[in-house]
Amino acid sequence: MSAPASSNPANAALEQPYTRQEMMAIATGRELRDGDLAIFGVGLSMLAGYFAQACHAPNIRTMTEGGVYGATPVGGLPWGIECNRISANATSFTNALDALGFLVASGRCDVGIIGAAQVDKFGNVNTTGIWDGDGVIGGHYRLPRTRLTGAGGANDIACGAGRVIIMVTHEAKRFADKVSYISSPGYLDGGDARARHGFVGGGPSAIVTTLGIMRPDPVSKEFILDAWYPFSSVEEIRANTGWDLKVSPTARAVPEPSAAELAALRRVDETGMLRKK
Amino acid sequence: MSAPASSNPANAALEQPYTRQEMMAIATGRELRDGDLAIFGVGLSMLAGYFAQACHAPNIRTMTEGGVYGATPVGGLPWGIECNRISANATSFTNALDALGFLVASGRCDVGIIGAAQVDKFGNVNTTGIWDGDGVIGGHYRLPRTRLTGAGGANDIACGAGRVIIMVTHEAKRFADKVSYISSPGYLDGGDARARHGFVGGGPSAIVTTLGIMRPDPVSKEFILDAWYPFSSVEEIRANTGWDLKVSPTARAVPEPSAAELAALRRVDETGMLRKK
Amino acid sequence: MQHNKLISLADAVERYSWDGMQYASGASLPVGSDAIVFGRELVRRQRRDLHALFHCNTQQLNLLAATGAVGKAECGFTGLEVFGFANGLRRAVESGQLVLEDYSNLSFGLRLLAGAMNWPFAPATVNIGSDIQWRSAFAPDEYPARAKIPTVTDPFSGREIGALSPLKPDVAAIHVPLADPLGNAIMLGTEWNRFELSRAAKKVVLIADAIVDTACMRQFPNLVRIPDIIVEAVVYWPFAAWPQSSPGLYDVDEAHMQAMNKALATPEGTVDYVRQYIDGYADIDSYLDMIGRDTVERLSHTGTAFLLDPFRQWIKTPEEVRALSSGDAR
Amino acid sequence: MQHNKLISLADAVERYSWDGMQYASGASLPVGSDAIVFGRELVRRQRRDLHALFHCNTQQLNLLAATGAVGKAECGFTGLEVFGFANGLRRAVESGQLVLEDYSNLSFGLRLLAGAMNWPFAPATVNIGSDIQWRSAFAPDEYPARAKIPTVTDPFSGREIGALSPLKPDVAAIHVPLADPLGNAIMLGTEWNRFELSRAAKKVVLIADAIVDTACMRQFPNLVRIPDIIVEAVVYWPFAAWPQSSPGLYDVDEAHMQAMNKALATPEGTVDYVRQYIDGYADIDSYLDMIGRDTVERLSHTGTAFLLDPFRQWIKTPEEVRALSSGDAR
Repeated sequence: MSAPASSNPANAALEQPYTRQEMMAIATGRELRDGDLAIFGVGLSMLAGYFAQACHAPNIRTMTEGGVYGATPVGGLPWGIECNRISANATSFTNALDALGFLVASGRCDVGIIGAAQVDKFGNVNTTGIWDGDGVIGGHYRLPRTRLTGAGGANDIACGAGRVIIMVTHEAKRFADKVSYISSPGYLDGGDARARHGFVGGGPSAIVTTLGIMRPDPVSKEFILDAWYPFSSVEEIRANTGWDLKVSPTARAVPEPSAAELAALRRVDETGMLRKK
Repeated sequence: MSAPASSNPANAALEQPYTRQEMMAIATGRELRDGDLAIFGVGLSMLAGYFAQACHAPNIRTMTEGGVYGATPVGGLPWGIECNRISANATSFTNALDALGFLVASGRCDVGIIGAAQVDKFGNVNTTGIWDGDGVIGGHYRLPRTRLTGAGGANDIACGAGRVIIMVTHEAKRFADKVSYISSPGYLDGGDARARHGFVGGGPSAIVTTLGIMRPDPVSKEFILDAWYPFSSVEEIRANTGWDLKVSPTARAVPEPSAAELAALRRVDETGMLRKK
Repeated sequence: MQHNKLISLADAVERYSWDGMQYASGASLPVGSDAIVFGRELVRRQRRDLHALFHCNTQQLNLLAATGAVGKAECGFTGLEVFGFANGLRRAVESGQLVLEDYSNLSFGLRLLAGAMNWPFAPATVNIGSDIQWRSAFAPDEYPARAKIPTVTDPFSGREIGALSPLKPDVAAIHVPLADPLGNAIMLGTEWNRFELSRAAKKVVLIADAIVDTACMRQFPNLVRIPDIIVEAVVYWPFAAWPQSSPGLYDVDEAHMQAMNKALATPEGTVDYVRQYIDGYADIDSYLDMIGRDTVERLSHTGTAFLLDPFRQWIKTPEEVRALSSGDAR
Repeated sequence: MQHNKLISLADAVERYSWDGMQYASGASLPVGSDAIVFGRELVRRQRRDLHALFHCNTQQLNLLAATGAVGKAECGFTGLEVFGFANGLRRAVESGQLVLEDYSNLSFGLRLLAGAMNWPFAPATVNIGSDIQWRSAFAPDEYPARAKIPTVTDPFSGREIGALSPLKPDVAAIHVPLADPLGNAIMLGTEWNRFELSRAAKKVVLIADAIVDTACMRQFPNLVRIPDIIVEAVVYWPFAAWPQSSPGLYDVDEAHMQAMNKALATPEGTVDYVRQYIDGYADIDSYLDMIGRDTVERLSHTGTAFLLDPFRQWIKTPEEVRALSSGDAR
């Protein structure tokens, strides 16, 4: 079992074959299937997506929220999802109504990868704000203690994409029983709650974190632990989750990144962003 | 008073200074104001519009239903409103939702010129079909005796343009008390009936024909005779109108085309289409 | 990563058409950018009972209607512009063989927009208050029609407007002047509703007058309004819109427009037309021979030819296209 | 026939801005195509009480918020992408000085679409069922909010969806890489919502990195997605989006992005920033000096520079633009 030195001093002597962020990106990339029409956000989710394309799913059809098609980033991690580093080799540029509307909200997009500041046991995502006190806003829409980045296109992806992968650093404060603000809907209060709103998308299929992978119970839609990493454990994951995380009877350790996977990831992550943490 | 030889044999010796069609096109063009954002259909209405731009309203901003901007036709009358003869010198091509939606249905377009197979006393236009019998379809949507061209973009112009000019050959069969089918709404059953539907456009401001000009009564919205041409008369117009046409107390003869107007029109109508009839 | 999607016209029609399908085409206005060669092939294969969704009539719909291939149609404009009434369509409508539901040019586009967005309806501030709303050829006994353009109440103001039903054609055959083998397309001249149609349709087949290298698309990505990711197949067919025009490439063939429309006015004329102008070719070469090489040359001298200049360097020769199409095209 | 609409930045802001107006800008994503020079001039003139409509936050909104120019804002994304949180906006929101109403990136665009169409509402199948629908910063005591995204019933199926309110900004300052003096504009890279915004706004001011001859537009009319007929004024200002990027022309200035965002985190830093980077220039030359001629040179070596190649022959020199602007510009 390999683990990054930073998380396990006992392994400091090892060669730090990969970081937790890299494991998360690879585990996320493994969720993508060849031929998927896929939309990625900026940063880690973009790296995970292009890793999948470079590694095992060469026929992924990629797009951004603003309608950049056919591009792969060059010159380092893009500063933004439509910046020059991804605009340098596109085959088509259209617009946001096309990408987020015609292709994502419509249900045509197979998979989206989104991030989260906070996620709850039903896969609802908060990227809007953190409130003081009991963590809820109350009847009155109080000022947030900390204003976050808002929903962006993630709400549209969460409503429309065939499946959604939520990528998030695993810390207890980020894993709430109930998010303070639903920026992007998961399964709301669980069960078939999404059907009330007629969402064409299937909802989050996985929460992939720096410690493991959770997937929704088919009926209750509560996220339960499906897998841990070679360097993590059920106990560590439960201790860093803000609700009483159930463990799937079939939970298992995911395979370590292969040499080919790591090589592909690092070609995509040419500036080494994922290796910094 | 000049008149085309074809309409008045007494003037056969004259030089046929202009045709009825030319008079109609010039009278229509006079309805356009400098600076108008204007949309024209194909054929006569396009000639009338570009005549106005060439003559007295150089700052007319022209557009077609498919979003051809900044163009003037070259090489003869366009075969269609977006054909190569008008696509040869455009500054912008967009699409139908832009032109008919964002610019016309929205209410931004100042004026539109449309044609009619049949028009009634409230300025409703039929370009869809002619039915046998009493001229109405009945409770059952019977097959038309004669299928016409449908509404095209005229319905959208009739709903949205600030004002609409209806251009039509003056024949009794075309001027009905009530059209068989409202393809493009005028004032419906008169008065403030347009308000029921919230149309942003003001409705037809004039019906310009080969014999004269009708305008709506400000209150009842029934079209009444406002002007005749140098070669026509109130009697001739009433005899060729299918309802009991009222005559405005201020009705008058419109001025003959000036030499400058005729010269401008004929530059636009380079293939002489308007002189054929 | 997208693959070569070049296939033959015959293969495209074989794979992407069937009796009874909802078929959308008719790109630009009646005299331009119409994928009529796809329609000629539908006639050759005797496809029947088509439900045609053409925002405007074209010579393609005129032909399909005249030959009895269409049972239902939904359209905005149904004429042929300065070429007058569409005699084949008219004859089919007046005889009751084809049931034609009327919309306007804008509302047709809004229905494609609604289909592309997967909205249950699109708001309509046009078509309401006219017989387009009150009369439905698909529900002839209802007056006023209830299901065609029902009203919806704006929750902000209480105002009633219309609701347009979405369109999601089974297949759209879209004419473009330029496509690459992957399915990226550039349009010249107005798009009309090709952008929305390409997103509303379940399957998109591009019919391209010319094939360019993908490097052309990478040089002009803002012109690539139809990206490869939504395209099933690309068919190379020069003069594909003939006798209609393709801005940048060729003009309208006025004589054939008139002769064709005259022929389609009668069953006999239609049979003759099919024999001469559909059975009259077997491949691109014999198609161009049929048009007449002189005519091809003359129509190519269009006033819009300069629009093509920036892209000429990337246009593939017929031999290059053939080489690309000969292998496994999918 | 359209007229020369080139005017100076100062004149544009004088004529097309006022206290309390609904101001839309922020073209592409936070790190590109933002008409921030217009915003710098708004700060210089101390415009107040702006109601900002930015589909995404940009450094412009970050600056306007930090300087207290904005009282209300409506946005989709409100961060700075890989540059993190927008400190100026964040500080204004957290202090209660600026009331921020949240939408998503798509719903913001749909609201512009509804404004452009003059629809009373746009259908929403997104944002519903989340706190974007249930919480309104503009109506903080209502829970669930009633007037923000009310439901509307689809008359075809009976299904309930959301209704988005239309946006019709008083003024939109839209960044484009290329415009001609008449107001025709070409965009490179994603349009985001610039197409819809240009139709939804009551008045459009183009802020162009470069001015080209109208012959360029006639060569590439399909690229002219913003036609002159809807444009009030054109401002020539090179590096107008700096420190953000303009595809085809220049890259993001990473160092300034970070320094700027750090400065805007505090009132003192903001005062310093304004003194240095707004009071620090009086015209285009001193603006480019302020950025640093080396930096200008370095940022111009962008990997997207080839996208500009087809248009370079029509780009007017600063002297030519000055000559065009010197007369009666309207």
